[in-house]
Parts: sequence; C-alpha cells; structure tokens
Amino acid sequence: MNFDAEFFRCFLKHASTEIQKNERLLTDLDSEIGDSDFGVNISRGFRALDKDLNSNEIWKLLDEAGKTIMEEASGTFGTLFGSMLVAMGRISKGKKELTINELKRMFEEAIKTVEELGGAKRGQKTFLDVLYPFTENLEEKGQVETVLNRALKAAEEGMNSTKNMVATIGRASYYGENSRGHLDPGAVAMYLILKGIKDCLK
Amino acid sequence: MNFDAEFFRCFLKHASTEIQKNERLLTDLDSEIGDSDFGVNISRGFRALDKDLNSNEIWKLLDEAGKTIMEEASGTFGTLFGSMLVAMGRISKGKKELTINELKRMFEEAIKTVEELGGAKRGQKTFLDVLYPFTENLEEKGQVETVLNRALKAAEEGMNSTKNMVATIGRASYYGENSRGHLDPGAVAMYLILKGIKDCLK
Amino acid sequence: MNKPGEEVREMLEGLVMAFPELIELDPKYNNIYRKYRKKDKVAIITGGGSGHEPAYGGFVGYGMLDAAIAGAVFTSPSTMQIYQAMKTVATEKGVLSVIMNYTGDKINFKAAMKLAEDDSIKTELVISNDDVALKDKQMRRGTTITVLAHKIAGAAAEEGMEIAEVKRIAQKVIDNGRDIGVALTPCSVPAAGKYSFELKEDEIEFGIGIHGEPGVQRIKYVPSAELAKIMVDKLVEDLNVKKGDEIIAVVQGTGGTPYMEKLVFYRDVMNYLNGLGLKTYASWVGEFLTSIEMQGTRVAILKVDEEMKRLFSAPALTPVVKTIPMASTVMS
Amino acid sequence: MNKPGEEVREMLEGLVMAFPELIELDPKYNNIYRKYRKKDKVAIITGGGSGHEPAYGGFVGYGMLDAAIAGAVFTSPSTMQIYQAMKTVATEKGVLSVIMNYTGDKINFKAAMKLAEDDSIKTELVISNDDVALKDKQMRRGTTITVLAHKIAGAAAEEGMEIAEVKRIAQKVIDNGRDIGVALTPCSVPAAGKYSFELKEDEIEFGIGIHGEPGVQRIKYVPSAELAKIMVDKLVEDLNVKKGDEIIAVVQGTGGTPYMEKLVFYRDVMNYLNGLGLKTYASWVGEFLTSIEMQGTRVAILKVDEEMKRLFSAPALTPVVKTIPMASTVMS
Ligand SMILES: Nc1ncnc2c1ncn2[C@@H]1O[C@H](COP(=O)(O)OP(=O)(O)O)[C@@H](O)[C@H]1O
Ligand SMILES: Nc1ncnc2c1ncn2[C@@H]1O[C@H](COP(=O)(O)OP(=O)(O)O)[C@@H](O)[C@H]1O
Ligand SMILES: [Mg+2]
Ligand SMILES: [Mg+2]
Ligand SMILES: [Mg+2]
Ligand SMILES: [Mg+2]
Repeated sequence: MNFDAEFFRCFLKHASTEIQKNERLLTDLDSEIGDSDFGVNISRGFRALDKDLNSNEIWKLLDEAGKTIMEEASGTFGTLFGSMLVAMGRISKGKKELTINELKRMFEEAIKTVEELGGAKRGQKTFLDVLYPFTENLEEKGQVETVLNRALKAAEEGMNSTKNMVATIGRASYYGENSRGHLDPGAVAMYLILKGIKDCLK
Repeated sequence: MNFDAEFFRCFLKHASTEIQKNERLLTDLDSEIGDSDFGVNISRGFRALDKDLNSNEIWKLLDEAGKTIMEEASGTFGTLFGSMLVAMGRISKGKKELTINELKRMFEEAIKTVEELGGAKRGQKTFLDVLYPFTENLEEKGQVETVLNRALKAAEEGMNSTKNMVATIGRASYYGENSRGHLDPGAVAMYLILKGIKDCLK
Repeated sequence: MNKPGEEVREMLEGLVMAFPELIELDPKYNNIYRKYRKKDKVAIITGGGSGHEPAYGGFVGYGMLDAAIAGAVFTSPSTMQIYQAMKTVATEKGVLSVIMNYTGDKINFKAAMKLAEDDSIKTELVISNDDVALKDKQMRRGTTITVLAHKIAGAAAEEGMEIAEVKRIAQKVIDNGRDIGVALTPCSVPAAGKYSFELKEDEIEFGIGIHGEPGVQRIKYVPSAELAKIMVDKLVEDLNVKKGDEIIAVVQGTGGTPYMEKLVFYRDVMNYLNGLGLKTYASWVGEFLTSIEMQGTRVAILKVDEEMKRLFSAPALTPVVKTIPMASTVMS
Repeated sequence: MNKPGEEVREMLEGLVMAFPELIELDPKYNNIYRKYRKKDKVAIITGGGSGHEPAYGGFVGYGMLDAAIAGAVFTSPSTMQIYQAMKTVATEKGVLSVIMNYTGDKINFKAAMKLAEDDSIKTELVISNDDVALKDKQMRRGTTITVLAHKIAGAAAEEGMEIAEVKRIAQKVIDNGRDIGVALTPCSVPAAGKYSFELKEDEIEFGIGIHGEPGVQRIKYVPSAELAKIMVDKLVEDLNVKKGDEIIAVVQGTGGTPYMEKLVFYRDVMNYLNGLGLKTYASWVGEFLTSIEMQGTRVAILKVDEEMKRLFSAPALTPVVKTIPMASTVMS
C-alpha cells in the first residue's frame, strides 16, 4: 500500500493524542535533565494542530502542521520537529501518494534538516536517536505492516538506548555525567509520535 | 589702643595654635551631633594659614587668610568662617589701624555675611551664638583690655549656652531633640579662635 | 575604582577623553568647562556633589552650561572651586548660577559670588526646588527640572539675552516644573561604605531624594502602570496642570535601573499623561540626574509656554544633550 | 513591571513611543522594524533574548538594522517570529541575519531561513563569537562586536552592496573583534526570581556572559586601572594587535553599573590602550549590550582597516547610534 494525505492526517492526529495524553510524563522527564517546560510546550503545539488538518495535499498538511507547531511550541523540540515536518512536506510537493521508499526519503530529509539546524549527531541523547533506527528500518522488502512494525520496534529500542547515554548537546548537556540514567524527553516524545503510524494503515 | 595689621596677624596665629591644639576635641564634638570631620578639617585650614600671614595691610591679611581657609577647609564652618574673614577685610580696605568701634563694625559685617550665606539666626545652635554676644559687648567705653575681656566672657557664656539648645539648622538639626545636651562644635571653635585676642594687645 | 578620593577626578578625565571636542577639565579644581566659550553671552554654571552623573559634566557645551563644578560624592563643591569657575567663564554679561536647593551648595555658591563680586564680576543665582516630595516649598530639594532649566536658560544665554532675562527664564522653568522620585533599592556612598536605608523586597521608597535620603513614605510594591499614576498624579496636582496644557516630560532611571524597567515605566507614564489630556511637546527618557547605583525612577514634568518651547528646541551640543532643531526650511 | 510575560512588549512599546520617527512595532511578534525601509538594499536583521537593552531595538534605523526580534528575557525568539521579520523586511537583495552564537538563536534563525527560502527570499547568516572568555573559538559566545557588525554592515547595505559583500564585511568585523566582560554583582532573571551566581563583596567574576552565566574565573577585587590592564591584555593577546594598529574601542556598563565607575574605567582602558601604542580611531562609552541590572563592565576592541573605518563613520540614525559624519567639504 501507499501513503496518501489521509494517512498523514491520521498520523498527526494520533501523534497529537499520544502527546497530550503524556504531557505530564514528558514534563517530568524534562524536569530531570532539562528546564521542565517540555510537556506543556509540546502538547500546546499539538493541541493547536487539531483545527488545522484539513488539506488534501500531503505537502500542505505537513507544511501547515510544522508551522503551527513552531508557532505554538517554540522550544528546541518544537522548532526542530516543526522544521522537520516542513522539510518532509517540501520534498513531497505535487505528490498525491508516496511509496514506502519515498516515505524513507522523507524521513531522511527530516533527519538532515534536524542535523543542519541543531548540529546533533548519533548518540548525543536526542530524539535523533529514535529517528535514525526508525528510518533505517524503512525498507521496500516485505509487507508494509511488518516493515513499519519492525521500524517502530527499532525506534523503541532507540528511545530506551538514550537512558544510558550522556547528553553532549542541548540543555541536558549542562548536566554532564548526571544526565545518564534518564530517558531523553525528546526521544520519548518522538517515539510516541511515531507509534500511531501503524494504526493509520488502511 | 588701636588695632593694626600686627594685631590681626597675632590674632590669626593664636587662633591657629588653639585650633590645632584642640583638633581632637572638635572632632569628638562633631561626632556627637555632626559628621565627625570638623577638627581635622578646620585644623588643616588653619595649618595652611601659617605660611600666609605676611601682608602689612589689614584687609589683605584677612582676605588672604579667609581664602586660604575656604580653600583648605571646605566644610560649612570653613566656608562661613573664611567668608567672614574676607568680609571683615573688605570693609577695612585702606585702613592702617582700626578703633574698637571699627572692630565692632567689622564683626557686625562678619555676622551679616554669615547670616546671609547660611541663613541662621540667634539660638539655632551655631557659632553665631558666640559671635553675637562677643560683638554686642565690643563698646567704646572703658579700657580696651577690660572691654575685650568682657566680650570674651560673653562669648564663653554664648558657647556654653549652645549646650542646652536644640539645633534647628545645619547637619546637627538632623539630630533634632537629641542634639540637646551637646556643645556645638562650631561654637567651641569660634570661642577658641576669639580667645587669643587678649594676648595680642600690645 | 582606583585610589579613594580620586574617583571624581578620574571620572571627569574619562568624560573629557570621550568628548574632547566639547569640554575640557581643570583637574586642580575638578571643573568641567565648555570648550570655545563665547565672550558675549551670559555664562551659565552649576555644581554640586558627584554621584549624579551624567549631571552635570554631561550637560556642558554649546547651548547649555559653560561650567560644571564637581564636589566629592554627595558633597558640595568648595567655595574656591566655584569661585575659580566663575573667574574662568566670566564675561561682561555676567555669570548665572543655576543650582539645586541644598544647604552646602547654596552656602558655597553664595560665598563664591561674594568673592567674584569683589572682582567686579556680575553674578546672579537661581535655586531649583522642584521635588514635590516635601510639602514646604522652601524645603523642597532641587532635582531634574534643574537640567531643563540649564537647557532652556542655556539657549536664552546663547541667543545673547542679558543676565536679568536669562535669570527670569531659568526661574520660570523652576516655577513651572515638578519632579518626584522613588527607589526600589538604596544606594551606597563609597566614603560611608553603607547603604542609605533598608528596604524589603516588596517595598518602594516614595519621594526619595537624589542622595538616597529616605523618602517621605514607604509604599507596597505596585505594578509599573499604577506607580506611574501615583507619581504623575502627585506632580499634576502640585503643578496644577489641566487637560490641554502642554508639557515636557522626563522619565529616568536613577543609576542602577535596568533599561527594561525604564522603558516600561516610560510607556506607562506617557500613556497616563495622554489619558489626562496633557499634550507632551517633547520627552526625555534615560538617565540624567542619578544616585550612583540606586534602582528606582524619577518623573518630572514642565509646563511650557511658547518661549520655553522655542528655547528647549534650540540647538545644543553637549556630551548628553544634542539638540538639532527641526527646520521647516532647507537651503542648499 | 505590570503583568509578568508582558514586560518585553511593554518595553518595546516604550521604545517606539520615544522614537516614533525611527521605528515601529509589530506587537503580535515583538518585532521592531525600521520605519521607511529602502526597497533596494540588503535588509539586516538580528534578534535574541531580551534583557540586553538597548540591544537590539535601540539599533534599528537608518544605516544599521531593519529589524530586531525580541525573545522573552534571556530566551531566543521563536522561528515564526523571525520568519515574520524576514518576510516583512525582505527585499530583492535579500536578508542578512547577524546574530550571536547561542544555540537557541542559531536553531531558530536557521529554521526561519529555511521557511523564508521556501518563499524565494535570499538569506544569509553571520554568527558572532567575539567573547574571548572561552578558549575554544567554536564555543565562544557573541557579545559587543555584534553591535559594531550591525553598524558597519548596516552602512555597507545602505551603500547598496550585494548580500555577499555585506556578509563578507560583517564576518570581517566578527573576525577582527574581541570582547571580555566582568561582573561585580550577579543579575536576576525575572522569571527565575533568583540570582545567577553568588559573589562576595571583594570578588570579581571574570569572563562573564551576557546572561549572567558564571565567568571562567573568579578574581580578587583589583583597582580599576589594573582591571583595565587585565581585560585589555586578554583582548590584545587573542586578537594579536600590535603597536601602531588602529582600533575602535567599546567600554560599557552591564545595566546596573553607576556612571562614575563606567567613566573611571573608560579612562583607565583608554590610557592603557594608549600606553600600548594602539591608535583609537573611535570609541563608544555607555551601555550597549547589558545584562538586566548586573553591575559590571565589558570591553571590546575591533581592529579596523580603511573599509571598516569608512563604514563605521557613515551616517546612521537609530534610537542609540546617531552618526553624523564629519565632512571636510561644506556646501551651502
Ligand atoms: N541540538 C539538538 N538537536 C536535536 N535535538 C535536540 C537538540 N537539543 C535538544 N534536543 C532535543 O530537545 C529536547 C528538549 O526539548 P525542549 O524542552 O523544547 O528544549 P529547551 O527547553 O532546552 O528549549 C531534548 O530532550 C532533545 O531530545
Ligand atoms: N547654616 C549655618 N549657619 C551658621 N553656622 C552653621 C550653619 N550650619 C552649621 N553651622 C556651624 O558649622 C558647624 C559644623 O561645621 P562643619 O563640620 O564644617 O559642617 P559640615 O560637616 O556639616 O559641613 C556647626 O557646629 C555650626 O556651628
Ligand atoms: Mg525544555
Ligand atoms: Mg525551554
Ligand atoms: Mg562636620
Ligand atoms: Mg562635613
């Protein structure tokens, strides 16, 4: 199967639900190695999305969602995640449906944008440590559902792997060695966002 | 006898000696109802006088002494006392000798200047409370020595009378009722300055 | 700071280094003089204790002051310092001193005037008492309006008016101006090494003097807009200005006030003045007459007539005040 | 202050009230724009957290910035705020952002540039890292030299240069400028309600950041002239300037610094620079990039060539910087 506007609308809605449901958890995680604004911030961003998901063009859906998130959740995560959605939209302009290969390209573009803007790399304890394994596991071979499940599994492992990392970028890096032993709030959020994907397959 | 340049030179020298001798006392008095700078300040002023008393003209002697005091002892007392000397000089311009009547006029002019500059009147606990009785007792009748002694006696009483007064002008007025019970440092200094006069009669 | 007791001279050296084209320093007397003084105008001078920078060295120059005489911190300059300034800047038209109502300053300026008069220098004195904090007008201290008097009388002198006229105009500014100050923190005098008063975090010292003298009242912390109202009301009532009157407004920090608070408070004052229907001909915002590092603010208003408006807008070139008049005619 | 969270907007309102001829405010985004913008020049913008006033709203106007974007106190402005500013001031020649090296600012400006590029706006970015406190050049924070880059690149843009040229010049200023700061007291962030560090009476925080971040070293109190030496030495060594080189110097207070200390310190810095044989082409003294009410000082020097000198002296008209070039020819 291919991915159309309906799929992305569903994806964003599920993400919104998950994030709002876990607002408290995310803030608590950010209070351990950040500045305690994460849950409140990002769930405000997603709440604003709800009235915004009307377009039937993939790129517009993502572009508008990204901009809304940036407008309403202006912390590091909101900015990077918003920019990532806009970038994903940009490379899918004109397309009505995407193959899984194109979906992978989209996520690669997302990663590139996040790297460019924030300068982070693998293993620095950010949500990139969820995005990398997820994206790498998006392959053409096999059933879409199986592929997505495998990618989500890898994303979950990525999320868990941040627990043992020392943050070397962003606000958590101020905590140095003390950041070890805590899950990265951004990584958790990213996993929650991706998780809904499998419920959006028709 | 009349008062010539020699008399005024002697008067200023005696004043200088007395003030320097009592520097500590004056500072202590100022520490009770002032800002503790009085003795140091005024004795620096008089010390500077010592090299300055060469003129043979009464007015010049007083004018220069007044300006030196103002330059070196720039507190309230130094300014008023210096201005008073300059004023005394001003009205004796051209005269080689003064009668006791002219001496009285000189002190009246001194008082007028102090009143004009500082705005104080009788009974406000300042050195004027020494100058008033002293000047009023400078009369033509009787032996000069007797007259001066009487004036100095009155000056001393004036000084002592400041003890029971409440200061209503100058820095001491900030102490309000608490200024009562302390001699006014300026009054004590003025009495010490005047005191030498009788040793300068030839 | 370097050597104690030298800070004023060193500070004045810094000022002159920054504006060598406008002012010069007599380091013996700590007097700042306008460079290139006119010979045919009334000379205008002022002086007082230091610690109120940029007053008054910052206002010396074309169209304002000919001399500023700096005493030690919060201490009157000496008679001889002032006398020296009078001799230096004196012209045929005389020397007008426009000073603030403090005992030491008054005694020393008057004493210096007596000495200058012995030298046949024409002298006049105007004393500002614009601080409405105190009820009794005689007791009122001089504050911000003094600076506006320097600007306006300075322009009058520059126009060549005689000393009686310049004095009349300076006095008119004093009579039509009012100022009020508050403090959120005290200030410390270097020599004394202690704070002038104690204040709790949520208190405002109302009616503060420019030397950190305790105010007349201690009020609870109120929002900026409400403080603006309280302060302006006090000025407006005392000055008796009404809807439609034209004013010049000065809103300033007191030395340690952050820009952000100054600008928010300026906004609140201007909004409130507007709401009262007062017409602001011009305004100043910044720091003009400070109290070392005190955090607080002062507001001053001056009710202006055509003469004051014209002179206020006349050209000036000093370290702080640089007025370039708007001309409606251009020639080229 | 009035309502918490509103202080930045209210402050900007105050700024625009004070200079309505020069700047205007988009209150939705807390963006200050130059009034009467040119259509045929590179637009120059900057932004960052508030609390550094008069930066950056005070530098918007002819010959300097086209927009200043204000975040909350010590907080980066958002991507959408910046994007909005880019859209508003964009011209055919493009938009150059000259910002300071802070993570949040960099992410948001870069993200906004991506959005602007989608709208076919030409964008370029220059990041200042002039604070010598930190050894690693990549880590160095942006401070005072940013403002000189705005002045100099602003003049280049005004002359009509293309964006690559203007960028080259801004980068040249950054590469040739260094800054160092110290604090005598900490500063308090309104939102946090606590001081950024603790300091004993006789200690100086050396190498302080503009957000009151603890410095790199804590030194014992030294006299002003010695502090000037220590700070200037650090700059001179890092920048590698030598006797005979021409520089522009900036000496400033950090928000709560009394004038007296600023001026004494300015004197000491100038004397010391002189003694080193460096030629000061021009200097600024005052407050330009502050840290709320922090007491302290910053010194910056910029090694200049003919191009930088010409552009530095070119006309500017902003709330704070008003440059009237000295012309050797007069026409009338
Ligand atoms: N430079 C970076 N690149 C990518 N992700 C980052 C970077 N810095 C922080 N993050 C992510 O952002 C999350 C924190 O988001 P947020 O609370 O919005 O940040 P802040 O409050 O510091 O602005 C972190 O948990 C981390 O996953
Ligand atoms: N207005 C005044 N008129 C006359 N004498 C005054 C006045 N004010 C103060 N004095 C006198 O000056 C004395 C204090 O002198 P000084 O220590 O120089 O003053 P300060 O330290 O306040 O400048 C007082 O004891 C008083 O006699
Ligand atoms: Mg956070
Ligand atoms: Mg945050
Ligand atoms: Mg005393
Ligand atoms: Mg004294």
